[in-house]
Formats: sequence, C-alpha cells, structure tokens
Amino acid sequence: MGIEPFSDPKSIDLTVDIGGIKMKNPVTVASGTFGFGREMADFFDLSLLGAITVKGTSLEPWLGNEYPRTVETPSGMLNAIGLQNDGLESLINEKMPFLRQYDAPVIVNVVGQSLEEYAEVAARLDSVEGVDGLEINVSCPNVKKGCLAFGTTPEGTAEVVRAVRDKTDLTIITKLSPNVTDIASIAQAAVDAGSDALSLINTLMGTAIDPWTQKFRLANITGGLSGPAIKPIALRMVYEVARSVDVPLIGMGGIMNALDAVEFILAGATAVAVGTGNFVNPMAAVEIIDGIEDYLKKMDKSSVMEIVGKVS
Amino acid sequence: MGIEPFSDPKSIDLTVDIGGIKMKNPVTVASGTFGFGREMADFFDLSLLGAITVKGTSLEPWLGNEYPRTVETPSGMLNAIGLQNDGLESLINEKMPFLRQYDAPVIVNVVGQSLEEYAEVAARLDSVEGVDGLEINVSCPNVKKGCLAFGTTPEGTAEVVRAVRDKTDLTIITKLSPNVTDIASIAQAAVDAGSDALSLINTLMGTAIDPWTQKFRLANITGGLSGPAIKPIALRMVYEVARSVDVPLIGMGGIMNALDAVEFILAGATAVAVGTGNFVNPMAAVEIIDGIEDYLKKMDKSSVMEIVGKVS
Amino acid sequence: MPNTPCGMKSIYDCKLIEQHEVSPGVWLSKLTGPEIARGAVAGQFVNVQVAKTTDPLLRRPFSLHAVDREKGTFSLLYVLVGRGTALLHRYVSGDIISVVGPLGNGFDLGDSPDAEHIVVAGGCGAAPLHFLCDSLCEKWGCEKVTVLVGGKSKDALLCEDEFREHGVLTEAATDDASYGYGGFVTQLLQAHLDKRSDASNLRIYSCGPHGMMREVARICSEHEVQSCQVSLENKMACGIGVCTGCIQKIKKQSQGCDPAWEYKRVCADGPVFEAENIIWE
Amino acid sequence: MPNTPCGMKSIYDCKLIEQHEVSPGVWLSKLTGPEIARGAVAGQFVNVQVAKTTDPLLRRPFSLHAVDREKGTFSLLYVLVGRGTALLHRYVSGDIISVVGPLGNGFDLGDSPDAEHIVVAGGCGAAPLHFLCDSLCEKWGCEKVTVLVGGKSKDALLCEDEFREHGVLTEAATDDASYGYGGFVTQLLQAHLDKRSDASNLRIYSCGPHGMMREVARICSEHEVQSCQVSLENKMACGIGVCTGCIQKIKKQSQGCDPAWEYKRVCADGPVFEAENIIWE
Ligand SMILES: Cc1cc2nc3c(=O)[nH]c(=O)nc-3n(C[C@H](O)[C@H](O)[C@H](O)COP(=O)(O)OP(=O)(O)OC[C@H]3O[C@@H](n4cnc5c(N)ncnc54)[C@H](O)[C@@H]3O)c2cc1C
Ligand SMILES: Cc1cc2nc3c(=O)[nH]c(=O)nc-3n(C[C@H](O)[C@H](O)[C@H](O)COP(=O)(O)OP(=O)(O)OC[C@H]3O[C@@H](n4cnc5c(N)ncnc54)[C@H](O)[C@@H]3O)c2cc1C
Ligand SMILES: Cc1cc2nc3c(=O)[nH]c(=O)nc-3n(C[C@H](O)[C@H](O)[C@H](O)COP(=O)(O)O)c2cc1C
Ligand SMILES: Cc1cc2nc3c(=O)[nH]c(=O)nc-3n(C[C@H](O)[C@H](O)[C@H](O)COP(=O)(O)O)c2cc1C
Ligand code: FES
Ligand code: FES
Repeated sequence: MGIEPFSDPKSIDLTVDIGGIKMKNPVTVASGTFGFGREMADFFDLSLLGAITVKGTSLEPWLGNEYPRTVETPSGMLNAIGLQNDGLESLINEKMPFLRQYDAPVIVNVVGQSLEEYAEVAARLDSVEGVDGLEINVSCPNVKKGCLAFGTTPEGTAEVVRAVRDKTDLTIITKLSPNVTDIASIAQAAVDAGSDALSLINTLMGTAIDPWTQKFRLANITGGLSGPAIKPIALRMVYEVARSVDVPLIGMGGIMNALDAVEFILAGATAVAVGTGNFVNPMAAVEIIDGIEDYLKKMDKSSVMEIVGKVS
Repeated sequence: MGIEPFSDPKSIDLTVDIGGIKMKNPVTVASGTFGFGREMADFFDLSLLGAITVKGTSLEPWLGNEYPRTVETPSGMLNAIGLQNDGLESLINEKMPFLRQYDAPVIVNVVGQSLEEYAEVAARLDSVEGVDGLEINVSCPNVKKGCLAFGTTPEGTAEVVRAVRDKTDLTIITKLSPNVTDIASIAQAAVDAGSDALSLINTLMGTAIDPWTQKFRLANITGGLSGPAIKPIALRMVYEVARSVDVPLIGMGGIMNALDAVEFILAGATAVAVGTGNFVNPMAAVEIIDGIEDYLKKMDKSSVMEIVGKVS
Repeated sequence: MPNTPCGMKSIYDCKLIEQHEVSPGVWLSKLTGPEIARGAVAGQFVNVQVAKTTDPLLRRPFSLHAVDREKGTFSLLYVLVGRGTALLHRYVSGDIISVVGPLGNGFDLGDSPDAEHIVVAGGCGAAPLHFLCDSLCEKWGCEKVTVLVGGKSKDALLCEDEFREHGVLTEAATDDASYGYGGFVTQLLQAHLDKRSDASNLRIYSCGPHGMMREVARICSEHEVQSCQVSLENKMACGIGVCTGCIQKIKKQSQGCDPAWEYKRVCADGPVFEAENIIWE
Repeated sequence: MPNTPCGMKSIYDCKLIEQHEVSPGVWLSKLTGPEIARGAVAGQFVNVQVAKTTDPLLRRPFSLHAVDREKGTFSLLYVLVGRGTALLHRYVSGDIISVVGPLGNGFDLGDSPDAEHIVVAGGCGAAPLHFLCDSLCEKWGCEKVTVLVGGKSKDALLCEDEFREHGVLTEAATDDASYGYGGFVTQLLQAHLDKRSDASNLRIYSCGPHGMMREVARICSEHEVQSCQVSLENKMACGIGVCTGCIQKIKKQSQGCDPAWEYKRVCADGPVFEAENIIWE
C-alpha cells in the first residue's frame, strides 16, 4: 500500500496506448503527408512525435499516377498520388534504418491489390525491428483497382483485416474510408476481424475541372480531398465510430492546430494525426503536442485520457 | 423547308429543360437558402432566375431544431435547421400567391416522415397553380426520423419516388444525399422509379465542437456541411451520376460564381443551384447567369447545352 | 415595431474612409454608403464581407453605430474577437468593402412626447445605442434621454464620452467599481427605477451581453415600464431572413393548442424585440 | 548537382521590408531572413504562406531573386496571377510573413574557369536568374556571362536593367519585335550557338515557360553544350519533398527491365535539372 508519491501538480500525462503501441503523446502524422520522415527531420526531432506513420507501402514499387497529382481547393486540396512508393524492400533496407534512429514508434501504412499482397507485406514486416504497427489502408481512393473496393463494405474490410491478422502480432490499425453510407458498421467489422485500433478518416473522393481547358485538373480525374474543408465530416465520423466500437481511434482530417486536435479527442479519438497541416506548417505536429498540453493545463486536467470522448 | 431565319451571331441560348420544366437559363437556387423568395426579392427581380426552388415543405408545420442551428467551418458552414417550415397550407395560401407574381417556374422541395406524407403533399401540390416541379428531399441529414433513412438506399429512394409519382404529373426531381457509398446506384433507382430529373448534392453530415465548453456547437449535435468546402465532392458525384443515368441533373454544392457553375455543367449538370452562395452574396444567382453567358461567348459557344458534360 | 424602411436593403461596395482603435481591441470604422446612411434607422445592422477568399466564408453582422445622412457615411464600432474582425481591422482607407444593409428592424422610439427614455448599454452593446441616442435626441430632445453605460472596468466602458457629447445625461457603472457607480449597470438601472413610483412613461432600450439584457428585461417587467426593447445578437448565417438559422423563441400572442411560442428570425424579425416577448433560456 | 546546403531549411517569420510594382502586374518584395540569405544558393526557392486563414490553404513557391548576405535580406519577384499572389501583394512593410526555405537544389555553376555561361530568361523566369547571374559573376567573373532575356514585348521584359547593372552582356528578344532581337529568345540562343563551332565549354541556364525551356533543351542537345540546366515550376502541395505531388519524369541512368525513367520530385530533387535528363511532354 505504501505512501502515494508526491506528484508534480503541473505534470500532465500525455501518454496514450493505441492497441498496444505506447505513444508518449497523442500526436502522429497522417500517412502520405510525411514521407518516410527524412525530409521532416530537418524541421524537428522526430523523437518528439507520439508515433511516426509512414507513406503507404506495397509489396513491389508503385509508380503512382501521372502529373498533375494535386490541386488546391477551398480550404483543402485534392491529391491523386496513386500511392507512389518504392516498395517493401526499400522500406526495410533504406527507410527503417533511418527511422530506427528516433525514439518513436513507427506505424507502416500498408496497401495492396489483393488479399495475398496485404498478407505478404504484413508477414514480412512482422519481424522488422522498429516497426510497431501496421495501418491497413483499405480505403485509398486514387488507385483504380485494389484497395478501394475492400474498404467500402464491412465484408471486404473484414477480409483484409483477417488476412493481415493471420500473419502478424503487430498492432493492426485499420484505416477507414469516409466514402461510405455507414462508417460505424465497417468499423465494427474491422474490430470483429481483429483490428486493434482504427484510424479515420482517409480522404473524400472529389474532383476539379478547369473551365477554360474543359479538362479535369488531375491526370487521374478524381482525387482525395483533405484539409480543413473536411474537418466537420471527419469529426462527425470519429464521433459515430467512437460510440459504436471499443478500440482506440486515431482521428484525422483537417487538423491544423491544437484546438482542432482537441475537438477530435473530445469526439472520441485517443490519438490524432496531422496530414495536410504538415504542408502548411511543417512544425504543425510538434506545435500541436505543446498546444494540447497547454489546453489540458488551462482546463485543469492531468491527462489526455481524461478528455477522450468527453464531448456533451 | 423555307429559309433559315438569320440568327444574331452573338445571341446565346441559355435555355434548358429539366424533365419538362423549361428554364430560361440554367440557374436556380438551392432549397433552404432562398426562403420562399420574399426576402430575396428586395435584391433582384426573381423573374431573372431559371427557376425558384423553395424551402423544404411538409404536410404540417415543423418547428425545426433548437438554437444554435448554424456554425461556420473552413470555407463552409454546418446547418441543422431541422426543416422548420410553416407547412403545406401556408405554402399554398401565402407563399404561392407571392411567387406567382414572377415569371419563373417554381420547384417545391418536399419533405415527409412517411411515404404517405410525401404522397399527400404531392397530391395536393399537383393542382396548385404555379407549381412546376417537386424536388423530393429524401436526404435531409438534420431530421432524426424520416427522410434520411429513405435516401441512403436505392430501395428507400425508389419507394418515395414511386409514392410521389403515383400522385402527380408534375416534374419530379429527386434530391440525392452525398452521404452514401454509391450515389450512382441510388440515382438509377430514382430514375427507374419515375424521377424525371435529379438534383445533387444535399449537405454532407458533419459536426463541430467547442473545445472550451467541450460541447457540440449545434443543438442538434450534427448538421449538414455546405459551401465551397464541399465543391470537389459535389462535382465528383455529379460526374459519376451523369455517366450512369440519362435524365437531366441539377448540380449544386459550393457554387459561388459563374466558373464554379460551369464546372458543374461540364461535369454533366444541365442546370445548377446556388445555395450557401446566396448568403455570401445575395446577388450571386443573377451574377452567375450573366457570367455563364460571358463564358459561353468567350468560348465561342452558342448554347449552354453545347457544354453539358463536355469535360474530358 | 416593426420599424423597417422598405426596399432599401441591397449590396453596396462601400469605401473605407478610415478606421482606428478607440480603446484596446475596439475599433471604429467609417465607410461611405449614401443609401445605407439615408435609409437606416437606429437598431438596424449591416452584414459585412470580411474576406475576399472563402475563409472565413460568411459575412459578419455589425450594428450601425452612427450615420451621417448628409455626408452619406456610416460607422461601425467593433470588438476584435476572432478571425473575421481580425481581417476587418486590417483594411486601410480607400479599400472597398462589400456591405449588405441596412438589415433588420430598428428600435421603436414611441409616439408620446411625455415619455422618458433610458438607454442601457453593456460592453460592446454600446454600438447600436449611440445611433439610438442620436435618434432619440432628434425626435424627443436630449433632455428626455438618460444613458446608463456599464463595463467591467473604466477601461472597458465604451462610448461614454460620445454619449455625453450628445448632451444626454450619462451615468457609468463599473463591475470593479473603478469608476462611476460600483456594480453592474443593471443594478444602476434598478436603482433608477426603484426611485420612481410610476414607470409607465418610461421606455427602456438595451443592448449588451445576453445575461445583462435578460436582467434588464426582468427589472423592466417588475416595474411595468411602457416599453423595454432589447437588441439580440444571435449567430447568423445569411443575415437576410432566408436560412432561419438565427432564431429566437418569442411568445405567441394567443393561440389554442399550439406551443405558446414561435421561432422568430433575429435578423429579419429583430434584432430588436420587446423584452417581454422573449423566452429567455 | 545536387548543390544543396544541408540543414538550413526551416520555417522563418520574415519581416517584409518593402514591396513595389516593378512593371505592370510584377512585384518585387524584400524580406528579412538572415538564415535564408546566408544559406541559399541560386536556383533555390522559398515557400510562402500567403493567407492567415485556410483559403488559399497552401503555401506558394517563389524563387530567390536576390539575397544580401550581409544585410540578411532576400527578394522575390512575382507576377500577380491568382488569389495567392493577390493576397501577397497586399502585405505592407513591417508585416510578418511565414517563409519555409531555402528549398530545393540550386544551379550547378561548374568547376572550370574556362567555361562560358549563357543565361536564358523567359518572362517571369527571370526571377531566379538574377540571383544566378550574381553567383556566376562572383565565382567566374561577369565577363564570362551572357544573359538573353525574352518577353512578349518591351513592356513584358523583366529584369533587363538589373542584368545590365551586373555588368554582364545582356541581349533582349521580343516576340513582337518591339525591342532588341525580333523573335523568341530561343531563336536568339540558337543564333548564338550557331556562331560557334564548339559549344563544349558552354554552360546554359534557363528558366521560363515550359515550352521555352523545352526548346532551350532541344537547341542545347543539338549543340552538345557542356551543361544545360533548367528550373521547373511544377505545381506543389508541400514544397518539402513529402507529398510526391510535383513529380517530373526523369531519365534513369541505366537499368534492366524497369522503365527508362523515374519520377523525381521537383521541389526536393529539383527544381533545377539537367535538361537532357528531362522527359518533356
Ligand atoms: C445583429 C448583430 C449586430 C452586431 N453588432 C455588433 C457590433 O456593432 N459590434 C460588434 O463588435 N459586434 C457586433 N455583433 C457581433 C459580431 O457580429 C461578432 O463579434 C463577429 O461576427 C465576430 O466575428 P469574428 O470572425 O471576429 O469572430 P469569430 O471567430 O467568428 O468568433 C469569435 C467569437 O465571437 C462569437 N461570434 C461569432 N459570430 C457571432 C455573431 N454573429 N454574433 C455574436 N457572436 C458571434 C463566437 O461565438 C466566438 O465566441 C453583432 C451581431 C449581430 C448578430
Ligand atoms: C519552384 C518554383 C519557383 C517559382 N518561382 C516563381 C517566381 O520567382 N516568381 C513567380 O512569379 N512565380 C514563381 N513560381 C510560380 C508561382 O508559384 C505561382 O505563380 C503562384 O503559386 C501562383 O499563386 P496564385 O495563388 O497567385 O495563383 P493561383 O490562383 O493558384 O493560380 C493562378 C495560375 O497560376 C498557376 N499556378 C498555381 N500554382 C502554381 C505553382 N506552384 N507553380 C506554377 N504555376 C502555378 C495556376 O495553374 C493558374 O494558372 C514558382 C513556382 C515554383 C514551383
Ligand atoms: C498527398 C497525400 C498523400 C496521402 N497518401 C496516403 C497514403 O499513402 N496512405 C493513406 O492511408 N492515406 C494517405 N493520405 C490520406 C491522409 O493520410 C489523411 O487520411 C487525409 O489526408 C486526411 O487528413 P488531413 O486532412 O489532415 O490531410 C494522403 C493524403 C495526402 C494529402
Ligand atoms: C441553411 C440551409 C438550409 C437548407 N435547407 C434545405 C431544405 O430545406 N431542403 C433541401 O433539400 N436542402 C436544403 N439545404 C441544402 C441545400 O439545398 C444544398 O443542397 C446544399 O446546401 C449544397 O449546396 P451549397 O453548398 O451551394 O449550399 C439547405 C442548406 C442550407 C445551408
Ligand atoms: S441569419 Fe439567416 S434567417 Fe437570420
Ligand atoms: S510538392 Fe510535395 S513532394 Fe514536391
């Protein structure tokens, strides 16, 4: 029983646990907006992050879509990168050694065109030092074949999660698509299939047209909408999913500052990810960590967990 | 056979036909953003509009939701009006006599909590002078019971459309919800059930939280997102639906100016509706009519119909 | 009420003549707008486009603080509270600002020359009440008008000097007792009314924080004044009566089984309401 | 190449010293930024936050037009083309602007004192080439440098005087023959190269419209110059190499069955590329 240790009244517990991944604070980055960390390391010490979530990685290298791949929209942007990436080997041999220098869990975003591909990437990553979790991207809207189809039904989502679950003991985080009628049912299916946590939202499918050339602005025709424009939708979905499943959520969609992040946490996210915000302010993620701490102090709270889902 | 009349080389044909409604230009207003026209008549002559689409109307008066009902978001706004309206009798006896003063077709947005209610409103409006079309709102996201449920499945949508079709020969325009996985299949169901035209998109469901009070910013918790923020999504959906059905579409979602409107027309909309744009610029609709004409001149086109769906 | 001039409201491109900070965080802007200046009555507001881009998207409503009908100009008094006002205060002389107005219904100044008028201003609620004072003086003579102006402290009192310059009796109240009456402006009002045996020739006008106006309403109803009008500042999307976003529960005169209230739009049916009709929550 | 100084790039709050219109629709801004001024090389760019609100959302990339290492200042030369530049040109002296930089890889100035350098500027492509001229003069002497500057008409020629002030030989070409050589600046380059039997000691640097640079590349390859570098301006979302939005197809040195090209990021692997490696489309 002993004597309770005196605790610093001002120390705030920022730690969270995402399905077994211990994060020193609730802030990670959104896959595809942070590369594999190397470029961002010029701006700040990556060890400051709660976790580092890297770009979508497939078994073989993918070239991605043609240029133009991005277009700015009101308070947002469309991207149709098409998941360009150097493939699993490059991740393991070139990117991971760099990331292992930092004291932050690494979450690898996994994409595939078949169940087998997802399974194989998962199997290979299971034993890679420094990889703490897999974020299963069943929802990429910019790739013609493959992953989008999985993410739009509970069954398809469950299939991918099961395929991955069979191959790995790493934390599985399923990343949900917002382009669906009932995100909560898909969330439930992912959890039932063994997902330890969920992340949401991926981008909303959209397009833009140049009236003068009468052509689509993206070579791929459609792209995924991200940024502040989608925040209200993302927040609603986090709230809906938080009320229907019991696993921790990583919330994202338009987070630019600490108060945006707090909204997601109040809605039910245990952690948050900064995506497009990194482009506008490469220091956004670290400023948000500090800002959440300030917020908790002002609200007289001693931990992040105290406010998770506390909206009323 | 006779001699072709000389035509003014600069005269541009702005007329369009929406399922039998002859519009002198392709611009109407989005239901709920224009009241019943009375307040807007201070700003411009309503006869200038291609059509006047009025606020959602139900059989009995509805009180709507509690205050606060609106909140601004990045490049958009959430509303949870809850379809406050004075009911069908007031529409027929007070609003229609006012609207009949103007030389513009009137489209009544119809809401209901049951198939019977939709059917009854349709039956009653069938014989009301000055009413040219019914926009069937199967997609209002801010009313707990009733219409949202219909609009999220092809079957539900078809049921409502059939119930209305049975009661009226007026032009039926089904208004589609964007909060669905596959909007094209719902569009198809509406058309198969007898809808003469489609309008899209209604608002996207979202929410906002005040981090300092830790409460939702809307009394209704969630609301519908509108404005420029959603334009990329709306445009994508118009494009998708235009490719899968053969009826004319009224496109809307974030249209603020003529070039926005042109994007929708190029994507496949035969007409467009200005919604939240009216709040920012009460003259938006008429400026857009002029702007479309200017655009067509610059592009050396002689009619709106020449550019419908012409994106490549 | 209603006291709306018809057919004046429109969109105008107004030129900013100049603006400056009148006290910390409070700005006074003067704009050209002959139609607005000519058509407006005290209590009306304008809806100002603060950004040329789509964020912030919506216009911001501000009460008419003063109008100069001859010069065709009007002024706004605004507090820097957020993004919209932050953009507004960056405009410089000569800039063109899009303004929709005049909007809403103004104060009803009454029709009895015997009436006395008390204007109760709380914090930034002073904005429309300056124009109101002007109108009351013009119509009934300044000697009929008393202004009670309240604020947290001496520094937070707005427009006190301007009210005095009208030549109306002006009394100040500060919450922290740093100046004038020590206490809430509502307590000062209470003291005024308590002095009278009969308040039936009194007309009260108020604008300020919600809680303050509610208290003004309570005091007025207790003393059975002739009229007590408050100007509400509900959140607005359109400002022109089409969205029904800015609603307020207002007592309904007399109906059978319907609820005893109805929703009125603050922008189009107000912003000025008879306090006794408001259902405060 | 690459010619990137390490570890310099960061976010800086830069103070606008002043900006003015240098020719219709073209603005020159001068900002403080000691770290940027000290660390940057010619051909690098900065990513400027034009709005404090979320629309327009993304930063706008601009080449470094000039740097003053001692004073710790840098300049941008930009054309008003859209919403972002419209906001930028409204900033006034003393305003703080958030700038990320210096970004990308600069021009490779070569390592042979015998080389001659021709700088080909088209329209607003002159922006980075002014800084380049400075650097070339500093490293190899101005007498080794020739500038060919092109524009639609005399009025559209940018920086001609500034180039001359460097003391480098400057020739102008105008499409409408209103000044200098009558024709495209690429034809002027062609004429220059045609005069030489051996171009192998020539280093060409170019920035301008896409079609112009492509033509420069063609001419250079025809004449087998030592190096022909172009600075691309692909659309960027992040500007810092993380989104892979700004990609360009670049020839791959020698690989088996892979495609003969790979995507390179203009922001991080460029914006300056050896023209012969670019797959023009
Ligand atoms: C009819 C009317 C007349 C008004 N007259 C004046 C006036 O003369 N002077 C003045 O300073 N203010 C006035 N207001 C309030 C003014 O509209 C808000 O302060 C302004 O819109 C805030 O804009 P912002 O972007 O700076 O703040 P935001 O960033 O939008 O919000 C900052 C804070 O202001 C609150 N706020 C936002 N919009 C409104 C709104 N429409 N009404 C009330 N509070 C709001 C928010 O809840 C938040 O707490 C009036 C409001 C109304 C409805
Ligand atoms: C590495 C780099 C260096 C540049 N240096 C300069 C410079 O020194 N001076 C200068 O005037 N411009 C430069 N540009 C182009 C400049 O970034 C764009 O003109 C600017 O972003 C337009 O912003 P806007 O909001 O005013 O225009 P928008 O409203 O965004 O667009 C207006 C027009 O500009 C085009 N445009 C928009 N963004 C870009 C972009 N990132 N690149 C190219 N075109 C774009 C659009 O397609 C459109 O036709 C550079 C671009 C890059 C990538
Ligand atoms: C340029 C870009 C690339 C992206 N790539 C990926 C990806 O590879 N895998 C993935 O799951 N999500 C990807 N996303 C989606 C983001 O991770 C995030 O879910 C989305 O952008 C919403 O967050 P935001 O609004 O903060 O950007 C990408 C987003 C952007 C903008
Ligand atoms: C305040 C408000 C009220 C609305 N009311 C209705 C309505 O009664 N019926 C309906 O079908 N849509 C309604 N809508 C949706 C609009 O008609 C339109 O579909 C949507 O706002 C997207 O267009 P916008 O972005 O141009 O506003 C409403 C929208 C707003 C902003
Ligand atoms: S703000 Fe739209 S009705 Fe009042
Ligand atoms: S702009 Fe993002 S990688 Fe170049």
